[in-house]
Amino acid sequence: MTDLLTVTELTRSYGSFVALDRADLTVAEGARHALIGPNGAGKTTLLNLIAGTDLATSGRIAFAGRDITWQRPHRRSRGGIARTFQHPSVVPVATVLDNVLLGAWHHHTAAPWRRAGRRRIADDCRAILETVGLTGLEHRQAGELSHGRRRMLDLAVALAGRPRLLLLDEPAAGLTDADVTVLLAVLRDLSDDVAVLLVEHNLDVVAAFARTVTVLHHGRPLVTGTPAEIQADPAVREAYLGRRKVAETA
Amino acid sequence: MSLIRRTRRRAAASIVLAAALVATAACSKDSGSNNDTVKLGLLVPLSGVYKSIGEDMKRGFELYVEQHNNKFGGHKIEVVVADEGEAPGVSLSAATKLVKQDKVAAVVGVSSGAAVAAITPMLADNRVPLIGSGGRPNLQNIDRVWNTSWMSDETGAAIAKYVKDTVNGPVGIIGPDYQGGQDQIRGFTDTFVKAGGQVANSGGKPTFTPWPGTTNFLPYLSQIAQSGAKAVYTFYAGSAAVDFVKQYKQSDAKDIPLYAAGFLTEGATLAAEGDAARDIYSVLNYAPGLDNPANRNFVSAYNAKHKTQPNLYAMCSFDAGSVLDRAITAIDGKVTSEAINNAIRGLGQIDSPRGAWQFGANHSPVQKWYLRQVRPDGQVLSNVVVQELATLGS
Amino acid sequence: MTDEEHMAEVVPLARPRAERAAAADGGAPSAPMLDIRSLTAGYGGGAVLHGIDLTLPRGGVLAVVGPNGAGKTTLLHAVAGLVTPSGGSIRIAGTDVTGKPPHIVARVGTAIVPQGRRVFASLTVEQHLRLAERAGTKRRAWTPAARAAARARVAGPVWTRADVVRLLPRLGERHSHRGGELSGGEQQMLALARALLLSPALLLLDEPTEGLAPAIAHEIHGLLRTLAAQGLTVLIATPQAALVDGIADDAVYLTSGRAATATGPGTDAGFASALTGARDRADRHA
Amino acid sequence: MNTRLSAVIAMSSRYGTVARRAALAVVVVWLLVLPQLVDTYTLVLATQALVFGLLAVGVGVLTGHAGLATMGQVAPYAVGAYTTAWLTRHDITAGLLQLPAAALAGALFAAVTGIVVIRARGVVALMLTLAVGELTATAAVQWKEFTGGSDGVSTPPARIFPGGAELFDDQDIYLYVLVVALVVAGITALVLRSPAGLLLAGVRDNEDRMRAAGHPVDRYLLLTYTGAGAISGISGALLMTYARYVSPQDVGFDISALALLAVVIGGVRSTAGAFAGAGLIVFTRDKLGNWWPGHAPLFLGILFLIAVYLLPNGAAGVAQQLRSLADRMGLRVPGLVPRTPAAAGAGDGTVPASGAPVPEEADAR
Amino acid sequence: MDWLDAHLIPALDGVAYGMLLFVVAAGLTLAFGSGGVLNLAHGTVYAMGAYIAADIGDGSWGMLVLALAVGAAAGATSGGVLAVAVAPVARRGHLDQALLTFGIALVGGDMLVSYFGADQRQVAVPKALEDSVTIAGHQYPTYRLAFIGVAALLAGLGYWLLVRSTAGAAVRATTDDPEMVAALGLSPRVVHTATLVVAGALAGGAGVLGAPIITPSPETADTVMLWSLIIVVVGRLGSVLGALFAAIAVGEVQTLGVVLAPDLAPYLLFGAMGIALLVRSGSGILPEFAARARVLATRARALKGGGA
Repeated sequence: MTDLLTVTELTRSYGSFVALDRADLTVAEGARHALIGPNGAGKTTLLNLIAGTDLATSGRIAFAGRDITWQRPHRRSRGGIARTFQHPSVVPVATVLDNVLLGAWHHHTAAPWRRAGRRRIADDCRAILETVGLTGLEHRQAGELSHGRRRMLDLAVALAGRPRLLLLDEPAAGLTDADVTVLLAVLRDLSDDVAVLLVEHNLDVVAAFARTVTVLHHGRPLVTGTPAEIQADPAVREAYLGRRKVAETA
Repeated sequence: MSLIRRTRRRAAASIVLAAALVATAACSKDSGSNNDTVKLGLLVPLSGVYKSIGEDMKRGFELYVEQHNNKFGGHKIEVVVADEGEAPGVSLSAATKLVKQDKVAAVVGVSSGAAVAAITPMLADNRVPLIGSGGRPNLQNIDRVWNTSWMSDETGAAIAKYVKDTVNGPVGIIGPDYQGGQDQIRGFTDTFVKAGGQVANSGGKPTFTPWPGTTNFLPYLSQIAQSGAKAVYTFYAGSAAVDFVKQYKQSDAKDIPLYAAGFLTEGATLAAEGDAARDIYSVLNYAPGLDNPANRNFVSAYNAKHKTQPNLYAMCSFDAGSVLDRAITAIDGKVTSEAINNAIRGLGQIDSPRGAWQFGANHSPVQKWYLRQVRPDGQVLSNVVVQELATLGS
Repeated sequence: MTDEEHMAEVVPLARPRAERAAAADGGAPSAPMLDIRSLTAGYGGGAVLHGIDLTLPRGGVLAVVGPNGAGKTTLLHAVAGLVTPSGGSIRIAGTDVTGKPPHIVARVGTAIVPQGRRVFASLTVEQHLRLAERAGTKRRAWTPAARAAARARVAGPVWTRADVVRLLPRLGERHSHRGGELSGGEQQMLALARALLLSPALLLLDEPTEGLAPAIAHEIHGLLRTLAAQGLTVLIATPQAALVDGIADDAVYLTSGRAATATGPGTDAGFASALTGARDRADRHA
Repeated sequence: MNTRLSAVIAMSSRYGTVARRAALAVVVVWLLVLPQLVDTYTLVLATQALVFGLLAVGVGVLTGHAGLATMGQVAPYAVGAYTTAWLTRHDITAGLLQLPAAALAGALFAAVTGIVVIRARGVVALMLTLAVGELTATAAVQWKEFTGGSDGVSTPPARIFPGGAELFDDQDIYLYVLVVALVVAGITALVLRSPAGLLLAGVRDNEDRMRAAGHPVDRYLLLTYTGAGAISGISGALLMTYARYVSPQDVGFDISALALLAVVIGGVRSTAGAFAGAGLIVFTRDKLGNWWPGHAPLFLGILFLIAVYLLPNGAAGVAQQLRSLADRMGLRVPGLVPRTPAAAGAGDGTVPASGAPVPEEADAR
Repeated sequence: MDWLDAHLIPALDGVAYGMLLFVVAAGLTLAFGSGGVLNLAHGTVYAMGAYIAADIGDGSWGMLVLALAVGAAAGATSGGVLAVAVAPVARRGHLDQALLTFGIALVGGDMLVSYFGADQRQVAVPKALEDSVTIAGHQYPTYRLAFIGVAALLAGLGYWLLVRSTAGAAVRATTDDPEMVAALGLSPRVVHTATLVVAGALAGGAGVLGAPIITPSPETADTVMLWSLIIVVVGRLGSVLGALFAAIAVGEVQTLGVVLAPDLAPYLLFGAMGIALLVRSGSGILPEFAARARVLATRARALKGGGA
């Protein structure tokens, strides 16, 4: 497998606070890659830098062989990087279908400015809505949706961008068990052309989905490996499961 | 929030909107005016920066009308007051109201030159004459524009020769950067230089301060003091004049004699400046202390009514009343805008508190200018006439 | 544990568990410290909590356990008055505080250590402590509601600035630093100190060790154990029961804001390692 | 409702639109016959209100739809007015030539200044636009050859067509201004209802999401700012048509402030509301203000207070309130009832309650 | 040396003028920056204080103190009125607040002019402060010099109150996180009202002290409002030191600036403000230009590398 995304020595500091500290990371084509680590480890910062929502202090990001470190977010999106947000991010005044339409706007072969083109895009958007289980809510306003449904809509918008790399920021946070099952099903059904980089606290989801796990700690990747390797790694247990150690020794 | 309150709020909101609509609809077509009565529109600033000047103008004009029992040449006079506001656009709207709704025969007043520029095309379209008692800009068409006041460049021109002769050395010149201010300063500078005077400012050109908005003159005054000026000539009016005069007396320039267009120390401005204005020389076409019967009568009547001395703004508006009175009296037949305009054209000398004057070719007064100095006059400071300077106008 | 011995030594307020009930006096003596009945609450019209019943006796330490999004924070916010319940009732020591604004609830005797600490970024540590102490001891009641709250106040152990600095010496070291300049652990200590200075009878803790380095989490953990031992009534929200091991004597599981199942003490003993458990369940999925 | 694009796609029956169109038609007819109903001065005021309303439309597009509150929309307005004055004085008096020229000048001006303005948000954007407006007015004072300086510039009357009759009569001017204003406002409303409105709503409500979905947000905003500049430029051209005079003081920041307040009064996302707000302001200042000369500011102040307390959603909200009142009283007219309560709020000029983000259970940091 | 001599007075005056502007803007800094209320009636409260100074002041120290007390009290009252008026629209955002406070400003301004008259007023100053003093061979108004002292005192006091005192801590905490302040048992609304009352007192007091320099007239309110807004926004909302620096910068721009660049004088104030906003705005144009410059630099480097 070739590398789709290569992050080299990436640093992001806010004043004296270093959120990400010379981090290296590679994501392979079609990867199912999870980023875990305690809060403040720099997971979301890394995701924001890859998506272009935030700009790095130093370092380099290469995507599909091109340097995108300073590329603007909409360019990266058109290059094939889609993302969801930690807080499900939708356009509240627009309808559910319109939200997905906005996601597909620059990624669909049909012309969105023509009525016929829009109709074709809308058909595809409906299909995406069906996969995330939002069928029947197309004409509801996104702002009216429950938290869980907004999360699924956020995912649908990202999928509508036909990404080669999908960045998911805690997609399971705040979801009910039933929602998580749907989410896992959607993620499993993703084509192998799509690489997924997942930030997640819910280890059930990570264990069920990821083939590669990177543990981030204090802004640096600690170790990368399969879920089993990660679990066995003593350094990981110290850093990430340290809280449990407290409980055991108490 | 309770349901009742919400409903009441909504109801109130709808009532407001409905009322607005009804009010618009209620502005139905009006009927014609009474033939015996002549309506005159008085357009002066009653809000904003120039409100103080506007009140002086209003008092002057109304004093004339009252003194003549609301009758000019046997015709009953009805004065409709409108607010000139600050922006010329607002003045235009108010003037339009006077012409189109109140159907006035003539418009009187208007303090700002820009406002005159804004309203004269509309007045010309409707053939309504303007008897201006304030600023006067450059106009292409003055067929129906008459000014009882002054041309902006005359003020400075009247004193320039005197300053040249009196002051032994270069003179610093400073004024506000708007058209009226530039005209005032240009009037002085041109005549002064022509008479062989030397401008002290660096580059030999007068200093213009940003307008509006300049309230701090110290840096400019410091510069003028540095330039080695033996005297300063300036034009400011209103609150800028107050700031200028007070700061002048506290600056490096405080010992340099100050000459000015009379607006610097006129009316309420002088009262606000207090002692700082003492000894300032100024040039104007009027001073309340002028010794002539018309002025004695004017000053005492004004003083009795308003407990203060009249100033040039009040005097010019008083004269506007005088002009209209004479014109309407001279009309033989129906008093129309056209007739008033024609009658004004035929007026000769007008007896006035400033001394007799008459309209020149550019429809503004051919009049005397006086040198005045701020000196104590009893308890208060007043502009005391020192000498006559020149008669200007064409 | 030397840590704990150290705490027990320097904190004079520590008392045996048996004295808890006696320590928490005031209010209606028979009423439980916290009594929640069929509580419904949420944000922007959407409900997060659906009919929660919960009782916390005086001196009790109750853990609210549940995954992210289960409604733990909403529950704590509802008790503190930061969220207005859409249904049900909340009583603190017999006083009905349902729908009361947060400053009134605080005056009745509650303090919250919120999720994410929420220290004031522009205030120094010293100002935090001064402000909290002033708010805790020198509060004046201007309004009838405030006077009523003062009458209903349940007294907790009284804390002074000196006490909290003795308990959390690191705050003394950093007293001139702004809240925004502190590390996560220090912020957590500051948030705890800020709450304690209100001398509350009921302390609400929302994921107090979240996102902290293990050593710091350990330290916080020790502190909480000390406080619990002193007889403070505590409601503590946590994603995993293991994290409140040795602190809570009771736990409630919250999922999707719907079912709150009370469990007996000692449930944490059977709590498996987080990752192993997750893997087991994942294996069953596959 | 203008963002409900999918509804357009679905081609569902739109009773609401029918009712709206009917109401709109009534208003347009009323405006067309207004010269027969009112006296000349009121007609002049109505002309003034239409021009000011069109300026407010430009402000509304930026404030309500793009989320950029602006205090500088007088700048392209001034550019449009001075361009028109320049054309008129160079014997290009035909309105049909002046309007596109003024629109182009306003748009060009906005495109240049927009590069700076569209990066800022909130109060900073407000102050930056204020700076743009004030600097433009200052330039108008200084650049005398083009602007006539502080005394302003007067022009002869315009014509509609090259070689046509001069626009002289107040009725003719009113009708000309009315038609232009309606056309421009209509085009604006259509654009905002088109997919472009949806894109703008997305930018306004969730910039990051739009960027992440591949939308060049800055370009959208610059385009909108330019479009608003064109609208304001046209408004400036119309100012020259009826006033035939402009001075730097007529394009000062108080006009900007009034235009912004007209939009707030009318409902920030309603094109018709912008006109309603502008009309209320002109009516209050120049009609009510004449009852007590010199106290127009007092009347305006009272209007603003009334508007804040009684029209929480602007004048456009009143129509909606009437609808829901009718709803509550059982007067259910199919076409008058919005399909969902929230949908009605979103499209009709409601400002969403600010500062009330929905906190998530998941950790907020 | 000559140059220095020529620019000494403008430079000093810039500081003095900046201090004056700081005092004038202090009330708005507090109301807007810490109280969250975009108070467009701020200038009107200043004008009220200035008129009170003109009315009460008679050139004696006692009357000056009395005027200060009355002005501050009147300002405080208007701050309380403002707090009550704003409460119903508190959640509706800045635009509605602007509409409301602008309405109040218009009504208040009309009432002020109706009551005090439209004439410029003379403001009597105690004899000792009336004239000018000589500094390095230049004349400088004594009152302004004294004002620098008072303003420095006020800046120090304000800094202490807002940054050091517990009450100030409560105000800043309320700006940071009103919910957590409420959780401490303090009503954010009480803090908010108190903030506006103090802000009003500051504005009224500034009017009394500033009256001899910015004379009360119908335009005073607008001028003061605009300046204050510029200073508060440029100085970052609510920061006392930021407002002080912004005020001195504006002061220097209007004194030293007009001397150094007389041709640009009319553009200086707003031009400088625009540039300041661009420079300090985090989301502004500069970070993006920096990023683009970096892209270009990277490409240039790549090209060079390819060529070598």
